[in-house]
Amino acid sequence: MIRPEEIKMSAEETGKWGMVINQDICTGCQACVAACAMENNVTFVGEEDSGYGRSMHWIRIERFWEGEYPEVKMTPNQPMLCQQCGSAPCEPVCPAFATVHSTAESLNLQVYNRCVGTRYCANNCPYQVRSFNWRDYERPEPLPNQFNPDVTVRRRGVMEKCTFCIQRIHKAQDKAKSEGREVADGEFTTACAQACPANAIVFGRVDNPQSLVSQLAHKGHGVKHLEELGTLPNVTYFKGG
Amino acid sequence: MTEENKVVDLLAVFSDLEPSADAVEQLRALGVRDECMNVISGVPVTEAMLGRPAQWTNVPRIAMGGAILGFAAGAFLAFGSPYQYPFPIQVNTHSFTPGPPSVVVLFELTMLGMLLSTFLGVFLDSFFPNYRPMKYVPEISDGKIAILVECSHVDEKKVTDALKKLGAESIAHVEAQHL
Amino acid sequence: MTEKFSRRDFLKLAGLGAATSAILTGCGPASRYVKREPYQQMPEYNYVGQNTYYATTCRECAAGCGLVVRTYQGRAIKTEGNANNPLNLGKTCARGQATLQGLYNPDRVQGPSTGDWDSAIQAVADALKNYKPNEIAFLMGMAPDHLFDLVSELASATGMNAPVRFGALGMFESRATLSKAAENLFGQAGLPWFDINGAEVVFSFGANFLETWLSPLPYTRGFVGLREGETKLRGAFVQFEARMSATGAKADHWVPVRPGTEGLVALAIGKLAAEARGGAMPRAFSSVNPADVAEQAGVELEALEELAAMFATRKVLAIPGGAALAQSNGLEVAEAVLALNALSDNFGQAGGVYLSGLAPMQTEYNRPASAQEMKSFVEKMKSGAFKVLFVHGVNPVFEVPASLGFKEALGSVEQVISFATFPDETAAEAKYVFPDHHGLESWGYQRVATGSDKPVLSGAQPVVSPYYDTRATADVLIAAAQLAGGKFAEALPFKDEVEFIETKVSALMAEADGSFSAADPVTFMAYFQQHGGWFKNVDARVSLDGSAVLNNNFKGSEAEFAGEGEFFFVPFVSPTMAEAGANKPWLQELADPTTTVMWNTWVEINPETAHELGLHDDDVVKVISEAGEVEAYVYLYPAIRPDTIAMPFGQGHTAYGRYAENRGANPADLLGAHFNEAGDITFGGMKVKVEKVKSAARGIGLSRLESTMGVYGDSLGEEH
Amino acid sequence: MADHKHDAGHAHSEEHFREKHLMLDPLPRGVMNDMVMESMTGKPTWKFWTVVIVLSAIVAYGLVYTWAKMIAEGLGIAGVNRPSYWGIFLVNTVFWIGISHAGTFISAILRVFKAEFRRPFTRAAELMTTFGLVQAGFSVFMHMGRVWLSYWLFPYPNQRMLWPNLHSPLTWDLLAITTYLLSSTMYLFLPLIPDVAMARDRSTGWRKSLYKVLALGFRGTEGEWAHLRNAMNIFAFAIIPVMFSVHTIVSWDFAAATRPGWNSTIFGPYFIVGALHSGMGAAVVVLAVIRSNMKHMDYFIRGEHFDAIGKLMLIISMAWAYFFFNDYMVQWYGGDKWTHQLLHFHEAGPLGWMWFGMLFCNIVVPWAILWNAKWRATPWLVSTVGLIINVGMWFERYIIVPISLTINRMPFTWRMYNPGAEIPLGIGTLALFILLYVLASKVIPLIPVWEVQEGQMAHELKKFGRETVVSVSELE
Amino acid sequence: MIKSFFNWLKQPLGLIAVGIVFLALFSAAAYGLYTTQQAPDQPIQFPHKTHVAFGIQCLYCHPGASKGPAAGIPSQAKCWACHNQIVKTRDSALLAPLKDAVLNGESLEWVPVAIVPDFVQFNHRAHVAAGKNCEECHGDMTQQLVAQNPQVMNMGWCLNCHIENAGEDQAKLIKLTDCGTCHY
Repeated sequence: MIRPEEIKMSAEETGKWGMVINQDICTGCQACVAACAMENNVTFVGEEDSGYGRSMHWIRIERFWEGEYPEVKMTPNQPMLCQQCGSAPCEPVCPAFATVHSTAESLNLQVYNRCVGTRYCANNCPYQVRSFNWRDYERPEPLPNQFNPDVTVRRRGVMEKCTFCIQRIHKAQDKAKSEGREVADGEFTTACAQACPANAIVFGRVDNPQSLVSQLAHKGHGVKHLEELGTLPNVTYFKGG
Repeated sequence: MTEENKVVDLLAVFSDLEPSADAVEQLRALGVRDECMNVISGVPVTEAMLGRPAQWTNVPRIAMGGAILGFAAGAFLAFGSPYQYPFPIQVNTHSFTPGPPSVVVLFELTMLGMLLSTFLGVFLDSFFPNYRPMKYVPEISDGKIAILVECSHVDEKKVTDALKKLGAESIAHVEAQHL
Repeated sequence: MTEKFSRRDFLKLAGLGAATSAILTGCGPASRYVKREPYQQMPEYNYVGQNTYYATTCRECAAGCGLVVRTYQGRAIKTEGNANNPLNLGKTCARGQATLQGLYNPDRVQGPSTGDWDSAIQAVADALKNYKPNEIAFLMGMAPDHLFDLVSELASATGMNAPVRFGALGMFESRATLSKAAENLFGQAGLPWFDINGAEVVFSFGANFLETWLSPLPYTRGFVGLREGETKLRGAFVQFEARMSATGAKADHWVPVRPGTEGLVALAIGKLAAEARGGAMPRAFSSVNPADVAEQAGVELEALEELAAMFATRKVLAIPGGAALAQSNGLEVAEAVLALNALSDNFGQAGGVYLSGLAPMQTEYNRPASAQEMKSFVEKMKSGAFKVLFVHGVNPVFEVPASLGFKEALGSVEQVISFATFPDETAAEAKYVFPDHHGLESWGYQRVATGSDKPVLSGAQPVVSPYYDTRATADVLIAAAQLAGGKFAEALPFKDEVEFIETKVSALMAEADGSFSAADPVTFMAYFQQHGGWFKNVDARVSLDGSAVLNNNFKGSEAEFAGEGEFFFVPFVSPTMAEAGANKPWLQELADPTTTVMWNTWVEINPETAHELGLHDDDVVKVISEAGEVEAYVYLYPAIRPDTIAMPFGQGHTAYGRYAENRGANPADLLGAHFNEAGDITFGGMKVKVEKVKSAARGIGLSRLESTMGVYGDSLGEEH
Repeated sequence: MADHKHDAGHAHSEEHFREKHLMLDPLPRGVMNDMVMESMTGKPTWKFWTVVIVLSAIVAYGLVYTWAKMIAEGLGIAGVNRPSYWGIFLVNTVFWIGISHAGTFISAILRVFKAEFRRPFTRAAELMTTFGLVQAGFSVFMHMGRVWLSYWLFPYPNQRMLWPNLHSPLTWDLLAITTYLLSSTMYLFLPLIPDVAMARDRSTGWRKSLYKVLALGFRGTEGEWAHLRNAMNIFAFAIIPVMFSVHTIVSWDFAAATRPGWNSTIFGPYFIVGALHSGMGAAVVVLAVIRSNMKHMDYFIRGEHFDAIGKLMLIISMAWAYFFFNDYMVQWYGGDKWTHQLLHFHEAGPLGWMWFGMLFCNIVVPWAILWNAKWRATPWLVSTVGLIINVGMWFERYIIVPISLTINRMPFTWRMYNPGAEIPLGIGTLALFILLYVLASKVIPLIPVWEVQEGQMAHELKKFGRETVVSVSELE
Repeated sequence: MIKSFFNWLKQPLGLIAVGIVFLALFSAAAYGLYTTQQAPDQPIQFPHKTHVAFGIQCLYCHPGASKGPAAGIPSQAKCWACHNQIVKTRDSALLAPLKDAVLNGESLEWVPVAIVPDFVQFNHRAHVAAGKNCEECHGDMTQQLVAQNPQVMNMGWCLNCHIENAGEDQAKLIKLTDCGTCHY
């Protein structure tokens, strides 16, 4: 049996996996969004539902406007995805333990099996990055041939969100273990980071000060969104400019 | 069954509180013990009104027992169940047995246990549900007060006379019947 | 690697498709009801549960990015960039990611329209044989190159018309103008190559190089270098354009110049910068008066002076592109902007302008047909000079502006044979449709026209066996040529497409500095496939001599506009969908980078203008030009000139599968047949009218990812 | 009547008291029994059947069909979206739980404080509690994405070795609502036993069988009464904290969240007062409907009762206004920009009329009407006020749930909420509530005869000098 | 009318009828549940027992088990390669579906036997690498004809084994009982 007193609360740690996003060089090209959808079997929902706030993007690129024409300026593109909070507001409110903290990987997990669809977690997510399967969205044959077998295909009534490509984490760990070594920094990355033409997204171990992501994160002037809520997010943003 | 042991088994129906109370007194004077009398009424006539000894009821004790059981169930849920997991289910940075939520759980289950057992207590104490034949006349629910005398020591005639004198509307042997 | 898999080979793994099945709710695991089918012929290397990765080339546009496709049990699962390809260095754009939704699109052409391939090949052979060679024309897309080479060989050997290539992307990039400007200024045609990475400051005159322009991935990389270069300060970026593009959105300064005045602005900045520098005023700037230009362009003179000061003191790279070139004076704009680089001494050095080097197997730069050349092609069709038209890799009915009359001209061609993979508008008009494989099922190669400093030949190989009864067009042509016999058979003496490619590629073995070498052609081909192509480890960029460009005399003419309307019209290629993405549902559901609109076409109007016209978000308007009219929803776009409206190109299909059909509008329908001196269509030179058709109705309108409340403050009420 | 007016300052005649006070207008028990029985067993009129059929049709379409469709197709047919993940479902849940508070308030709190006017309508209010909770349960289960797995929310040992998450306010909700539903059903049933026994004694046929089973063999012996009285005392005291806990926990569903506008410490009492507000409003509507549609009910339910409830409504309305302002003031003063945005959106957003409507219905209307003793004693007027208060309280919940959900800390996701299947489902629950009530009125004695009789025993007129006053003896 | 029906129901005959209806409904429900727990028929009654008796190793036909998530089913070519050479089986009626499938280039539609619940990721490789033998989960194939699932493969079953394997090693236990190990 687990002895709870031996489990360190992740809040005391730095977290394990993290991301650095450089908004200054993000061009808003949506490659990350497409890559995420392809990797994680994220469904498309069609014009009507996507226009009604029901799109399933696990990562979305936000942008606002500053000033008035002709001095108008678009704010730096801000890819918004699950921040994998160390102290996540979504977790305690789920009555079924469908969204819990992974002690092993320091990630927010969404356990689809266990989800009964109360959507409380999504209400309580300050980043609004959770998407709910409002329907069984149709993916006509042969589109399902493309499904990634490493990732579950969700159906109606369950919540889903970015997993930091946990299937890739497992795969890399599995491979490293079979070769009797540790996972090397940069050995694998998430789908969004892999696709990003600008390398604006960098993923890796934040608890390893040698990793690229830690070094970038400590370069200074990085912000973590809504940190003041005590969520301990694991994604650092650089606005730049 | 001897003559002396002949059971007096009467149901006297009164239309008012005052004569019933008198009747209880009279009966007691005739040697009918309190245990042998029972007052049946359609409105809650208290024992004090009739000069009857207070009824013993287990309901509060059962309720207390239920509350303890409920508390125990709540304690199990709040402090036991998190340790039932073979795996560490951590949410947010909450501890496994967080304080305030445990208070809520304890409270709700205590109240649930108490109220359920109170309800149950009425059933236990009153032998509900009871669909066997019973001595009863429907007029009782019309507001009459009936005194049921089941006694083996007193003369039936004396009792009947006394009750009649006090204004009983009817005095009769009542066969137990399905209500 | 030439195993022939049949379609049955696909192993349909448990549960994935049927997990979505609604019927099974709550009745135990969905996977219970799924059948498993094994491989017919499982290759030994393909253990179940093992992923196999194939390097190939992306065919979503003609840039030639390398892909590595993960396949699992015979199905393509995920595309990633090929890190070995010097063009994209392991990265992909959204379209490259979504190419799988093309491969497994539910609306592909599933087989030859004649029913079987024997009769299809017979039909092609008949078409080749029964007409005079000069009555046969090929219209091809900008990819793939191997098929173009094959057809070119066939054409030159038999006297057929040389294949003509066209693509809407090329049209919207005004490639002919860029090439012509290079030729005029430097005496050498070709695509200019801008080293943004090494620049200190970038002045882009309409070039949307972060979206679809020429080769967006290397330019994005360049942009990162500009901003994040380790050895220098963060580079500045100024964009001159009437409508803020996704590229312009990343600029430090966005200068909304009036359409058609970009060249003047460039010259004025040049003049002011030269003044600030002191010394002799170059001849090139003599004709402009900055104060007049500022007024014509609708910008403050002070702003121009500030920019010029930047120009005078720092190393500035000036890039012409986009709608700036698609004006009646587009060629001069291109020349003026390119010439501006001479001020910063940008020619032939890092951070400057080069000419893209020739790709392997290329002896001279050949560009796709300009719109004007398409017009003469169409006229030949109309006149009956072409009796047979083969169409491959392009959807001209959709992509060629309607005013050029391609669709009508199709009626004058006796036999139109389409090799379309998808049931597009052209295929719908064709007599025969003999579907080619999807790009991921195909062999081939693609020359990288621009974007890499190295000469790159990206190689393509099938990553999965064809899903439908399709056949490689090269194979069809080879078979048909054999069947037609005579000089046709002689022209294509190949067993099949693969042999043709081997022949071509193995010629590279002799080249020095190759990315790999091999002793024999078989090994070389194997490496070629394994590496996803071949490149030469040399800097092939052509250094230009810009010493004399400022001595040119620029007229400083203003653009002329066609049509009566009150608005300038800026059509732009949808950055997420481009010309052929509309049938991929996930590309439809990607939010446009600037407007975040999904699944539809919109008209961008400045909020002030809209207010004057009584227009609101999601009103339907009719945009009327001299060439036609289209209807679309209004998007109040804060970053567009009040006298300009803009529309994205990519939607408005009447065919092309369920996700594209009858969705949005095609702004190419509004383009009149006007051309600049280089022959490119002046898509930026239209004037249009806007008429309100109906008001926004509740629940109907553009599907946006953004919140109009949060971003624009709609429905939030007046501020305290 | 004119005479009475004339005599207003002087001693009232006994008739006046009899007319005014049920408790001073005793009828023989048998007569009263007959009246109650007659009101219940009277042959159903065509009006009754029409109501039942229409309501059944609405329930069949709105609740059964729409819900089945929603289970089969997913919540997409409703209007919930990002960011309004909860819509009218939760509005209705809170609304129905609020309604359910009236019964407990009337029969427990008023019982504890020996407010004699409660006697004739405790049962009617208790029925509202139970049926209202049923609707609340429906509403909350409806909104679940995979309702067929809702049993996972209950604690029971299982092979997954999982228990529900006791950190979640929704789990507390489930525990609290379950507790409350069970307790209020029991509390409805206990005082019903003597009345059912009465009905058993004077009915035949299927009714006889039904009442026989329900009466459990109750005769009215001293012991039975004593146990019952004891149990009811325990219930009356214990159910009050349960009731408070239920709506407090419901308020924590919102207040415990990290959202602007929700994270408020005053939400607990604010919700409770709101619940009583709507509950009393609903109770008075139900009473007026019963009074005008059922035989003899004008004997049991009189102006004095409307007057008393009206007073309560007025006080509760004031309390509600106090809590509302308290919440508003603190949120407004706090200075968080998102909260400011939210408050502004409440008032000036597209549904600002709802915010003002809420204030009008919840404060202006009751204050304007209920201060007048004579108006207060006018059933139709008070019940209209009750109806308006319910509309206002529904608005309040709508403002708290979907409208407040619209504004969060990610402005890129703000979006309006347009209800879809929630509307038929909501109307379905309302219809089911009415239908259950209508059907129950045919089988359950709506008037607790024995309590009325008990009360009438305790009341008498007493003379102090020239003044005749009502005097109550404390029997218990 | 309705009343007479109810009266009839009170008769012994009526009570029997009610009983029968209830029994039928209950059986139908039970059968429905039962069928969800039973594997449908396989296209070929594949006798594992016989093959194992010949000394064929599990990994010969299911090589994926040691390589990745799915153990896989052998290609028909693999089956036919052997059976084609054995006279007895070449023309056996029992193997006719295989022969037809191979000759016509069609697929046999096998039905999954050992399945985990939806939304669960299972990796054979990790389990084989941890030293688990096939029969520990799939039962003793030397005793089985058509493969049967020896147990309900549910979460409790997985967890019991995981906990047992972790033993006193807390880090391993945390890893093996983490929700994210199987659910993603």
